[in-house]
Amino acid sequence: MRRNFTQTSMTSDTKRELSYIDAVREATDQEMARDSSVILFGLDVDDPKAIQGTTRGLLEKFGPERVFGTPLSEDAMTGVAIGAALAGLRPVHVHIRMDFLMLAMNQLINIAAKSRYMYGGQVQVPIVVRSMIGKSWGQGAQHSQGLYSFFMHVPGLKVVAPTTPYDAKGCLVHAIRDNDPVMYVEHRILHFQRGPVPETAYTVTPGKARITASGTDVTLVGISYMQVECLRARRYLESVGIDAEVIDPIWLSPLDIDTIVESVRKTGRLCVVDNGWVACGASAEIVALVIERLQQIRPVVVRRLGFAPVTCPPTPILENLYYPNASTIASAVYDLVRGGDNGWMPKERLDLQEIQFRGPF
Amino acid sequence: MRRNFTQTSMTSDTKRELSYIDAVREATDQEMARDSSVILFGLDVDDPKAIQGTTRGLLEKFGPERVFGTPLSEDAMTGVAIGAALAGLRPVHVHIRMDFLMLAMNQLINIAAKSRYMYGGQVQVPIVVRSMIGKSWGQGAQHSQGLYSFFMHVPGLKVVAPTTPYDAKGCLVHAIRDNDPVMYVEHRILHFQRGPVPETAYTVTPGKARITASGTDVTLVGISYMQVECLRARRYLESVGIDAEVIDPIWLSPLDIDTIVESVRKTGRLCVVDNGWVACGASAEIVALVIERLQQIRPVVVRRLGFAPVTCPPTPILENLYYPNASTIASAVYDLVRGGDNGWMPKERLDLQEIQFRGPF
Amino acid sequence: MQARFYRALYRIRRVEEEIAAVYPTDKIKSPVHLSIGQEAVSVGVCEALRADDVVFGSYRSHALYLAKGGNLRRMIAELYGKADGCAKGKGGSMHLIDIEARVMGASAVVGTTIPQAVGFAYALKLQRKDSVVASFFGDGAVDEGVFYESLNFAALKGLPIIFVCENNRYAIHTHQLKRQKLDNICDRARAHGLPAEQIPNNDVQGIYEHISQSVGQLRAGSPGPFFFECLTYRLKEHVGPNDDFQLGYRTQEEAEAWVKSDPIEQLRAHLDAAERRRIEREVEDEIKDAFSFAEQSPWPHAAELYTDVYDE
Amino acid sequence: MQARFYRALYRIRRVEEEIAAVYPTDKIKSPVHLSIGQEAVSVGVCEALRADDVVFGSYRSHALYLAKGGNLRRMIAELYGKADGCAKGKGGSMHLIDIEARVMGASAVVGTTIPQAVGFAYALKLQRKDSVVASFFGDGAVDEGVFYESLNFAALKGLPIIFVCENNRYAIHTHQLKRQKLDNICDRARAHGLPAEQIPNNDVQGIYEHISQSVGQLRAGSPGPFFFECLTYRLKEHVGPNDDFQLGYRTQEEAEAWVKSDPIEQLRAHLDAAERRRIEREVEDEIKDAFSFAEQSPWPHAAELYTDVYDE
Ligand SMILES: Cc1ncc(C[n+]2csc(CCOP(=O)(O)OP(=O)(O)O)c2C)c(N)n1
Ligand SMILES: Cc1ncc(C[n+]2csc(CCOP(=O)(O)OP(=O)(O)O)c2C)c(N)n1
Ligand SMILES: [Mg+2]
Ligand SMILES: [Mg+2]
Repeated sequence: MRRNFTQTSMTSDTKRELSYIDAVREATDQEMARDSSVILFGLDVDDPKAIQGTTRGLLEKFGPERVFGTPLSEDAMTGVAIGAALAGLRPVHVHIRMDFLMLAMNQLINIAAKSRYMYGGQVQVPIVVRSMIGKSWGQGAQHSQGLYSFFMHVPGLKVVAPTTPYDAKGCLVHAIRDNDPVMYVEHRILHFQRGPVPETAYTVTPGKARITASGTDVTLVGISYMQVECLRARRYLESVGIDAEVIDPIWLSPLDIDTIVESVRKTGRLCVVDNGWVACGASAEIVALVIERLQQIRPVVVRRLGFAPVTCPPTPILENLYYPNASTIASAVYDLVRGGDNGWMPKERLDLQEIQFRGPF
Repeated sequence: MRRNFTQTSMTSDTKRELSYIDAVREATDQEMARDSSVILFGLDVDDPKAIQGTTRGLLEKFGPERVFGTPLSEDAMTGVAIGAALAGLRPVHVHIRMDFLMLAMNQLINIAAKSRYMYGGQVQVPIVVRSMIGKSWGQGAQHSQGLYSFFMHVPGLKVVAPTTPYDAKGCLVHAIRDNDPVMYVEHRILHFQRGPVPETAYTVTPGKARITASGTDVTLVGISYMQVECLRARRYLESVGIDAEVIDPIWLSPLDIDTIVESVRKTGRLCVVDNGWVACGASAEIVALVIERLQQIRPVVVRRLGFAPVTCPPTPILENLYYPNASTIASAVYDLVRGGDNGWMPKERLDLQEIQFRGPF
Repeated sequence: MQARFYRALYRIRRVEEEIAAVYPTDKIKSPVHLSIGQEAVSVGVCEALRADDVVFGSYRSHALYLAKGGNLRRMIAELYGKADGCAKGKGGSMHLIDIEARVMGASAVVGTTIPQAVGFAYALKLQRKDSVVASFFGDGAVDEGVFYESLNFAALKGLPIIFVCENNRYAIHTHQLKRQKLDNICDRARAHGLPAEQIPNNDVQGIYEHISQSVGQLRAGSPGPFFFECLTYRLKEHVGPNDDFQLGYRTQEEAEAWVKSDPIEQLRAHLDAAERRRIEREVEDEIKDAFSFAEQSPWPHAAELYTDVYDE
Repeated sequence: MQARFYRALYRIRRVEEEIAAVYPTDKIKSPVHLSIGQEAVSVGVCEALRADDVVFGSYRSHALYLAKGGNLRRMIAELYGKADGCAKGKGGSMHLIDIEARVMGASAVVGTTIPQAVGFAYALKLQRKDSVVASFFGDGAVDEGVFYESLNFAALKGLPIIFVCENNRYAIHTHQLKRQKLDNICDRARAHGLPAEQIPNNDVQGIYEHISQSVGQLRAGSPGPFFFECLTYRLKEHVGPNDDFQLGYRTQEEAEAWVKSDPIEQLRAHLDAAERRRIEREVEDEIKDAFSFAEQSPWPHAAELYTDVYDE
């Protein structure tokens, strides 16, 4: 099940670097060129800002019938996507914030997830729902939520949260070709990531996690943007002699628990860092699955980290405390590995500073 | 934290038996009589069927301003409840199926849960959202979901799923008096339960689970209707010499994990049976919390049971396989206790048959 | 045409009467929302549609499914929860579907198929097809925000879709005027830029003519959508096989006017007796056959529980 | 009255100009949706309201908050994320609130405060209060289903609420006619049984008179709601302190008409010079004071992260 990074088509062309934004744009462009049944819509996909550039130029290339902005009608437009899919199209529906999906829940949970089953397998709903998680610059209560655990809970939906430009393209290409509804989760900060992206279309398929850094002392699972913080935390932990294996699940549903279980079988320690709340979240599911698989096989210690169990505050002084970061992750993992409450906290290293993101939005 | 059943006001009057339906009705009636700021609305609360009788007679008693049916506008009416609460009322908003809450998610998740926090503690939203989980008689895909884990995930909401007439009344009385939004989860089959209910108003307060049957070999946590199946499963397990302790969390948020942890500290075995899907569900959270609390303290084996990871099929032949029941629970617990896969399955005992429920709805 | 109408109306009426008759035996382990009294709307609309035109409905879609050519045997088998059901027993009476007949789905959540019908119409336009979509829903769906969002988008894009509001005045037991200030559903549609007309009194002929005209314009390439409010009446209880006048939310008198003007009775009068008897005999035979088909159909295999969740 | 209008308009304009001026320093770590160009609507409406009347707004509510009497110091402190902010730094510019001034909330999710305003009006009626509610939202909110659901319920119950649509023609960069087939927002309200009127061109006096009349009727006990579409224009970018004509979704020419008819300029002409200078001096002093208040206000304590989630 485990995917070996170096053996993918990465090798075909490792020189070219793209931003996450351009990777999303290229995947959409290539799939729309390949398959005329792919359409792209959502609020402002056709406006001058082009969803941070992820839809730039597509209107001009594919025309207003296949690329169009919509009224502010998340509920109906989600139903429109489903209906168009029933008619053979492959809609990509874009939302500038994941929070707004709360207006589309009826169509997503009661229709998209259930149509194939409740119609006895006679129909399919190949839609892709792109949504972005916001962070920083006063995003606050309603522009910052990572609610993908809702979609992991409901059978019939697939969920993916790519963290690198490479996976952003590969997962979106797959999501568009997938015959089931796929919730494609982006993160505003990850948009600024740059990395190698092959020019040719390729897929990063469901149910395959990636070991982004191997280690022996502890297994660190970082979801969405928290993958970046986990990789930074790993560097801090190195400095105190703790060797962390970092895993990016990439696909949250179906979830590649095997890769995580194999890692924990080796390390005996699991820390899941989620880009959402902990209660009934992705971290709860991953911890429960790992325990179910390894209980009576080997002792395991676990830890979950995620958003503080509060509403997201916009003021930076509190927002910094709301999110896990490399230092707080490293500190928690240190205790998990060494045992007890050691109160160790690494000093922020500027060379590990996050990509600076300035507002307004 | 643990609540001792016999020490509640139960003792005050144990003779009187009520149905769950009448317990809900009485709680609403008494609170509306006590506090003129309590109002009751929702589709069909004022119609001849009176939400299976749970709102019977309240229109006549409290008048059409405080008790009214609404248009089919779940989204706006949830906002109306919030706005009325901001103005000092205490709305009880009723939904005949939990599935329909998917139309109200924006107001519930983005407003109700967040108002107190994002307005700096200057406002409160004391609303009660009653919704019912359907089961059997062809309820099918869209009339059978138990989606309360969504609300457990989001800070700012409280969630309660009473399983007995006693708790139905006590929890509703508390929910109406609570100054935070409370998701009050009912189950259509539980509506037919009868049990002792004191006439006077009393509260069953948040964060207190109840040990509904004590035991030493394994801890069985049954949520919503699955509490009934767990108590039946316990009888089957008795017959093979397994002594199960059964716990009803009652309140899912805040969750009384202490009572569950104490039980598992004793039994070393935990089986959580949920009235919903397993992935990212209440069972995942309870298992993760117990493991986090008892790891390195004592070995624990866990098991989660819930809806099959599919859409609910209406045909009885498949629906029977979709839900856990006393026999399948007993069988799973047997394996958990004895170890291995023993394939033991108790014969259905008629004296443990569930209350017969006939359709259409 | 009258014979066609009569056959279609009589067939639906009799099928549902049989369902009501069988219901007490508990062989139908599913809620049933009968259309008895409302058949004229589905028949009038669907007679004006082509086989490749598409319809979406609500949980009250027995009439729509049959009027559009849905397979009767598979419908009854679905109500019985059998393997030969139109959804293999995984849908039930509230989720009827027949891909060949282009009955593309029905939902138990009020109003939810309206935007799907719009999306399907968007696809047809993009694909340069000349078939059209008809979206069926009740007066209760008009309360839902998604109704307005859907009309707005359909009008904005000029889609080949006809909205058919079956106004039977009630949402379960709640009258339209307890949910909407004005009895003006057509005005609400017009405010979104749709031509809208109200067709009174189960007028199957009138419905047929209006829809035919609109469909003609859509096929000729002129932009949609069109909106029709068809006044009709549910004679049975909201869900289940019985009458419900004893509940007191509506009067027997209210119903009588509709019984008197029942299009089935009216058409019967105009038909030659022999032809009428032939139609009725054929229909009765078909119904007997469908119910015994359902009886004999096997239960789904246990393995079916896990199929059709994802593409396999 | 003219002096009142001038002071209110000038004050809001200058506050937002200061916000725009400070913005590049990153002291305001929050998105800002400026109302520059739209002040007339909030002022015209709020001048006609009583202190105990209630308003709800959107993320673009600086003007509404100030026009209704919201505390300026606490608003600027909120934008700065400071402990003395009107939401203790936990709301930000998109969630302004001032309980004393009865500014009861603003939401960053389009359209979401409309039903809350309706619910508040329902409570006022039940409580036999004679105060009224004004619900502010943009032309984009008219796309959302909740808008229609809310109007329908408010009309059904005859609630004491005034709906104020600030139509600046754009939702971010998308023109109304790319989202709605017709430019007829008032017709949409009328279809739900609301009296509705369009007030052109930032006419602060006209808005004031219309609202005063409606409020008078509501206080006299006649049933609501009322609906007004106020045509106005956003001069700055959708979010942020800058112009955005270079984006090309709208033209400088389009803006110029609005600049010419800017009510602030118009009123200035009618004011006695001395009074005008006095007003402006007072306003400038108040603004200086508010920004230094925000500067000096402390950051929230870390412990604040965990408070206000539940009732403690
Ligand atoms: C969104 C939603 N809310 C409530 C219900 C419960 N419910 C089922 S049928 C119905 C009435 C719908 O009335 P109408 O649309 O007029 O259709 P009719 O039953 O008259 O054919 C209601 C409220 C539902 N199924 N879905
Ligand atoms: C439900 C929802 N969808 C989309 C957005 C993104 N968004 C933020 S502001 C805006 C435009 C709203 O336009 P309008 O209602 O006219 O208000 P204006 O900005 O013109 O004052 C949009 C689409 C949102 N905040 N909420
Ligand atoms: Mg109806
Ligand atoms: Mg606007």
